Amino acid sequence: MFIRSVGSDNRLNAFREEVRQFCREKIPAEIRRKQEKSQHLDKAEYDAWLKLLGEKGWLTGKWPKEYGGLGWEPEQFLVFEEELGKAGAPPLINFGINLAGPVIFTFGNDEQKKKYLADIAKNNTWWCQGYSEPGAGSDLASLKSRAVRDGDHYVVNGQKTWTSWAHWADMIFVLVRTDATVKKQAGISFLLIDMNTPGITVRPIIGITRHHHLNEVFFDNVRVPVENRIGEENQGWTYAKFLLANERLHSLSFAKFEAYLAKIRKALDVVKDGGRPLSEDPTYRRKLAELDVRMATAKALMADQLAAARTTGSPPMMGAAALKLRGTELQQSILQMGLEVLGRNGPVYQDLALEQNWDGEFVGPDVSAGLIYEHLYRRAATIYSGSNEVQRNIIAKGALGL
Amino acid sequence: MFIRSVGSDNRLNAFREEVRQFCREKIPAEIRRKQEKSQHLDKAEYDAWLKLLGEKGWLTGKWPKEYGGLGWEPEQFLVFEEELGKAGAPPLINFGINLAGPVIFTFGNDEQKKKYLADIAKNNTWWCQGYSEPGAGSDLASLKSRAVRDGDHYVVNGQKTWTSWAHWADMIFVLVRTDATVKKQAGISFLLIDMNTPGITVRPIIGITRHHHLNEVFFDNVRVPVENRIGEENQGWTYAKFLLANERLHSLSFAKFEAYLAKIRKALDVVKDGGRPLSEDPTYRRKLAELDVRMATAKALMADQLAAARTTGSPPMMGAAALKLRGTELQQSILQMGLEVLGRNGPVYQDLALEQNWDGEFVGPDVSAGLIYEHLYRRAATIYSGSNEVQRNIIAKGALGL
Amino acid sequence: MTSFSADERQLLDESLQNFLSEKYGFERWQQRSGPSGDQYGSNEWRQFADLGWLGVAIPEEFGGTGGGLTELAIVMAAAGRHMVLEGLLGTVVLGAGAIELAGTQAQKGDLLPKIAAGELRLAFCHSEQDAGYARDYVTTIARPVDGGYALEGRKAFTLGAQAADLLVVSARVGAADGPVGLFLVPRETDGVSLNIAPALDARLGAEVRLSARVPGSTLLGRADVDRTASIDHLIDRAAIAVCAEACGAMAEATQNTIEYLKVREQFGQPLAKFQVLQHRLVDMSLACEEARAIVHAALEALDVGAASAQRTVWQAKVQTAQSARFVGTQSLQLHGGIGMTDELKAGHLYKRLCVCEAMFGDADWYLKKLSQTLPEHIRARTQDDRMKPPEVA
Amino acid sequence: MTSFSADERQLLDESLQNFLSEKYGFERWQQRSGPSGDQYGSNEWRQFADLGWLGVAIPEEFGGTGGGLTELAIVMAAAGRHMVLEGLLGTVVLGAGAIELAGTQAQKGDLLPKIAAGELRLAFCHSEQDAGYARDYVTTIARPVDGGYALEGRKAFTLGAQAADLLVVSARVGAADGPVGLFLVPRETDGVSLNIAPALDARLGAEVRLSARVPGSTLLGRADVDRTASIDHLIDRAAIAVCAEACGAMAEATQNTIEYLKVREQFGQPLAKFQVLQHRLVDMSLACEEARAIVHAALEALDVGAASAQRTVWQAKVQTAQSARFVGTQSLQLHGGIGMTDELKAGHLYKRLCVCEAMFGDADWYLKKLSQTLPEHIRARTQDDRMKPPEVA
Repeated sequence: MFIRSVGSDNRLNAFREEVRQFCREKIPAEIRRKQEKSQHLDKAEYDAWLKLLGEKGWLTGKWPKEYGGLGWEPEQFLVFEEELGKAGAPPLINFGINLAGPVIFTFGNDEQKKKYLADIAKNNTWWCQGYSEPGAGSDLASLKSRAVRDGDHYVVNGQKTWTSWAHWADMIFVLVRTDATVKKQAGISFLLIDMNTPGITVRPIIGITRHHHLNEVFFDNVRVPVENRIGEENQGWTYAKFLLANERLHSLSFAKFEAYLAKIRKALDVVKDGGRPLSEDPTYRRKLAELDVRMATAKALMADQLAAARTTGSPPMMGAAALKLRGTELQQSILQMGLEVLGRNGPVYQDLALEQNWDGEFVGPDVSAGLIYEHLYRRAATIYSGSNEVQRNIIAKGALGL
Repeated sequence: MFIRSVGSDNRLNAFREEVRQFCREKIPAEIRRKQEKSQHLDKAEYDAWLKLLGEKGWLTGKWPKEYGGLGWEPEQFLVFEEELGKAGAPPLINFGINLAGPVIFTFGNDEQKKKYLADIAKNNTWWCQGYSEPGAGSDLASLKSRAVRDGDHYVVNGQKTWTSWAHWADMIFVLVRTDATVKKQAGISFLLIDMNTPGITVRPIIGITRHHHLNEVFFDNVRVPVENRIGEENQGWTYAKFLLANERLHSLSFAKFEAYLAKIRKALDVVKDGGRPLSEDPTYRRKLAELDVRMATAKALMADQLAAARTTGSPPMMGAAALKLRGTELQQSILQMGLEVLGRNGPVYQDLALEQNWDGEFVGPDVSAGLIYEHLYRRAATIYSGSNEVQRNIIAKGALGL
Repeated sequence: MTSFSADERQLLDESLQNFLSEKYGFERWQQRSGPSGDQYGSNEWRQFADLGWLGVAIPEEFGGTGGGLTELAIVMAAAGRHMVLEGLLGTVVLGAGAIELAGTQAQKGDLLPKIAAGELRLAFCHSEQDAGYARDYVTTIARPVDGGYALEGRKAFTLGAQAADLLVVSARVGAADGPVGLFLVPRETDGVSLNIAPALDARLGAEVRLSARVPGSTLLGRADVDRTASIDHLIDRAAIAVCAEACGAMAEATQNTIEYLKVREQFGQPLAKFQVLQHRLVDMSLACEEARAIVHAALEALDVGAASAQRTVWQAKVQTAQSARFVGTQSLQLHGGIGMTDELKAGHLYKRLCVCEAMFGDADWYLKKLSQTLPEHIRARTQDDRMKPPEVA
Repeated sequence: MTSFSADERQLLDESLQNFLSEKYGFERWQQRSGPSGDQYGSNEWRQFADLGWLGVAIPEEFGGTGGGLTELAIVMAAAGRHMVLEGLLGTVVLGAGAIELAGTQAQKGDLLPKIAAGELRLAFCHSEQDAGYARDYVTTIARPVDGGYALEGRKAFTLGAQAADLLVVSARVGAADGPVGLFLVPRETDGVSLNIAPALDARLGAEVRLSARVPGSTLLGRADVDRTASIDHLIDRAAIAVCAEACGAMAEATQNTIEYLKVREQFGQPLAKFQVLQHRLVDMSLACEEARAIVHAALEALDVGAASAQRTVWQAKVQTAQSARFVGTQSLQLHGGIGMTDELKAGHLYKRLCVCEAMFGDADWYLKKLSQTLPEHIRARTQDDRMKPPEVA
């Protein structure tokens, strides 16, 4: 205990300043304005910003240099993300840079690396994730979508769901069953599919946020070249688990949490009870203090993970599952506090205020709709990327040997 | 929902006043003094008081009139217990009046009723409970103590544990295995054993309170007359379950909770931070308010149960298990607050102050040792009478059909 | 008021459950619940009236059946279970309640029968932007002018205000320190403007701005009587009515979740077979029972006018808020992804439970009130409490 | 102070674990831990000194090995895991710390080597009955008298005071509003009386009453320097040392519980196979990891003198208290009845964790301090925080 140092050094200060300046200069005013109002961006707006980051190489800063990355240590990525968050930049979109990309450069062949990686790094292609199915939630391996070999193609049939941004995506990576006669994990393959292939239908899902960014994706005799398969046939579960671990790690974004807290603090000054702002009420100061402690603890856990990975090269005991658990619990607690503060203002949720060109009048603080949107959307945080119940199963089995 | 009235009527006010007056006049001064200091009573002191209650018939007020009881409704017992608690009377001892007695008058034969009931009602015999075994905790039915028939006797061998007051008891009721060849619940019998029978050894267990009231009880070829068996051979599990439900119901004593809170309130006035009493600190007022809500809710749940039992004759959905769960959780929360308040005073625990003739000097408030004793002892409240995990299993299966 | 017998309550409850299960199905609910949907269904409202629900707590002399708050709560619980969109609270609890507490005999005789008959819908526009949950913060002013009053002020977001015939508006009569009066202002009055917005649960409401002249007859009762205490009492009643609604919604959410977990299979067996989820369902069920029990205690305390009634209401609101949050969040969690869409009841129940948690004061707010009334209690208890009558909790 | 390398720390930790597992077994612990037992084992203390633990944070020039608080924490964590009875905190963290912060060179040269050598045991008698956790509440007075001071006052219960050679006593010099000085008072001084009592965890301590004359040389450093800030800093260090001890105790409690559940069978299988208990064990393990991580962050912040250090200490104490409570109670719960006896480590660890939770301030107390320093933070953040340097958490 307390043996390895976890202290962060200061060598990243210059980089931090560089990112800060870049954001100050390069985030388009219109995007900044929308971000401050929590308004949804359209694809062109995302692209405009992400391509700027792509030009700097920052989009894939964490990738190894041989695949066009900058070989950042995890700490550097954290600084990068933190500064983006503080500057009000649009969020990074994980699917290409953190999910598809690393699978491709780790398990893909040279052709695939050549074909896909550069476009991810430059934000020329949008990816989406074909993992979940209606019948297979946290029990991902029980998926039913199937791919049958037909010459140098696979013919894919089935359905994926909870697919973020499928309606904008150029490519999708999917898990499909290529052998139904073996143990469920053993008959899965990992395919990359062009979203323009005939037979693919995207159907929107309206969330409890009343907003559309999730979709169902239907595959009806979709022909996929065999060369689009990652690695070996029926070995897809190996690549899938690798990707899931990355996904879990990236579910914890402190920058996002800080942004929530900043909005809550703003609301505390504006929302009143009996004419006095809530920021004067010790109850809320205490809640902020409690969140402050949990945030500090989560950051310490993260620092600890990074230190362990740095010195031993292997992930520490509890691993990504622990961060996923505590991170999402904290996220929901922050957003719960947001709802509590705004509740005094009437249970208003002006979801249309998050659409561009809205010209209505706010009821209560202008941060309200954005915070409530996040509150509702992040109720899923303890469900997606493997429910927190499943994470506890993973730790019980993997780390505690139960 | 909200269909049956749960309002309590006022017809018990006269009875309440009678109990109050009785306590005022009859509790010996020495006992009152010790109770206020939370000092342990000796057997003679318990007996002196319990016999007084026995003379009034109150000890077994809830028993049916035909067995020497007064036929009280549950509400009347609650009033009785509440007033005893407020008056600082010694606690009732369950084993005879609420556990052994009802089993005997429900399942025993006429001989047994004649032989045992009156002595319980008059507090002439102390009973203790031979249920738990070292290898069988919440999985009670897996008990190993066995009784082998030998003419008109059973020969009992085995070990019981967590036996409160075994060192004072005249009688013990035990569950023993009389058939090891069948399903574990099917081979159990229920015996009444005189503690003076040769072959019984009582060995003290020192709890984390550093106090002795629990024991191990060893049976070494103990000969028990067959006439001491309740009901049928191998049907003991039926009687055991009946008794357990009674035990669960009696685990919730609001009078006890009120007494804890009174002591905590006293401590809040005495314990200080930076020279100011803690009772001025909103944090503690808030904690009291939270406990106030939980207490009101638990009382409402109890009233609800009683109303349901009164009108339908059958126990309501969640039943005794729900009260056991919430009651013990609340009990521990109250006692946790007690420890928090006293913590500021240094982590002192003058356990010897609970013994009579202690003439030391208190460090901190005089309620301290008693509250800490209860804090430690009641950590077991969520374990005994079937752990709270087991209660949840019971509700899941019984009430929710899972 | 007289209360119904248990049999009469049972009949009322059955009529509610029968009608709402048959005529108020989820598909139709989905169509109606959108911002342009017919949320405050005129047909439904008339049927509610025909079934006697709207007049259940209105005295018989004014066309009702003379029940108490407990009967209203039976209606609200059914409304919660079936996610009734119509503004029962604003009309039946607050609106009718305001008229009964503050109105003249003539006003009661004129208006209460119309409410019972489903001909009049009201919204209670009392709270103001800076009031939060405080009940005595009124800055809207009603200045006497020729033949009436000039109302100036702004009322916070109120559910159902956009569809109400009459807005019950509180205002200080005469000056900023004048007595608080209650005015019945027709929504369509000149100088009354609404900023209509959806609530979290998609039901509509509005902020109301007033810069209007209204006739003297719009004032409930006499001009020189301060209605602050009546408003306090009314909001207690509304708070417990919301608790009753939440109890219905929680019971439904829990039952839905249990049923879903019994059929949803993962890892080769129904989710309901996993012990962790079983215990969660037990805790959800317990949370429902706890809220139901204490709300019931508060209802009876209010109906008999017990001295402890207000305190019990506060306790009930705290417990209900805590139960609602636990049940709501866990219901979503256990449904998994599918619960996060607008296609299941789970999400809608969650959002309604959030609204119920907040309306008329959340757990923190009532805990603060409870804690502020504790000190005397503490002092009292540390003296010889054997001399005192027992507390009624 | 310089810090050890990771390898040196590893060696220190191994020497601790090896010695304590071998020489400090539970049976012997049980004999020694009673009120008449040899809690402050002289043999053990000497061996601790020989192994270099007592001087680990004492500068090399004074006979130590010059480590920092992190090295002390490694010792404390091992002490927590093995339930070391001896008063490391009072001597090594607070006693030596007070001398180092406030003593003259001569005092340091005289006393620190003795501490490192195990020849001197101290207890930090600063808190008073009415102080609670407040660190600046001192009413004990040291009036200058011929050749020394007359100490008058009463110090609250302090663990280990009954066995200390010297009591470090804080007192206001001269008058009730004088500067706070620290005095090294031999326990055996005339006019120093102890009310010895056991703590929750059976370790002994004492309230100390002072009505004594002490020579001027007992004052640490100069008479006109107020030591309030030093005491504040010392208590921060002690608080985090207690956290480190709690981390060790928690890890041990969790590991014991896991092992017990793997062998204890009920309902036909090991308890560790029940999903509810598995998840509980996961949450216990997570609670341990969380406390360990933030305590580690606080240790490093203190060792490098970071501006954020004090705030991080407070955060760490809150988290540790919460983790300790969860781990402690759940460890008892999952052990079942057997954990409720004095025959298993579980109960002793629970009680020690309760003590650690309370010592030098519990979660509520630090949350209050944290919340009182938030308002500026809020204001600062609601302005343009892009202009400000990033916060260090």
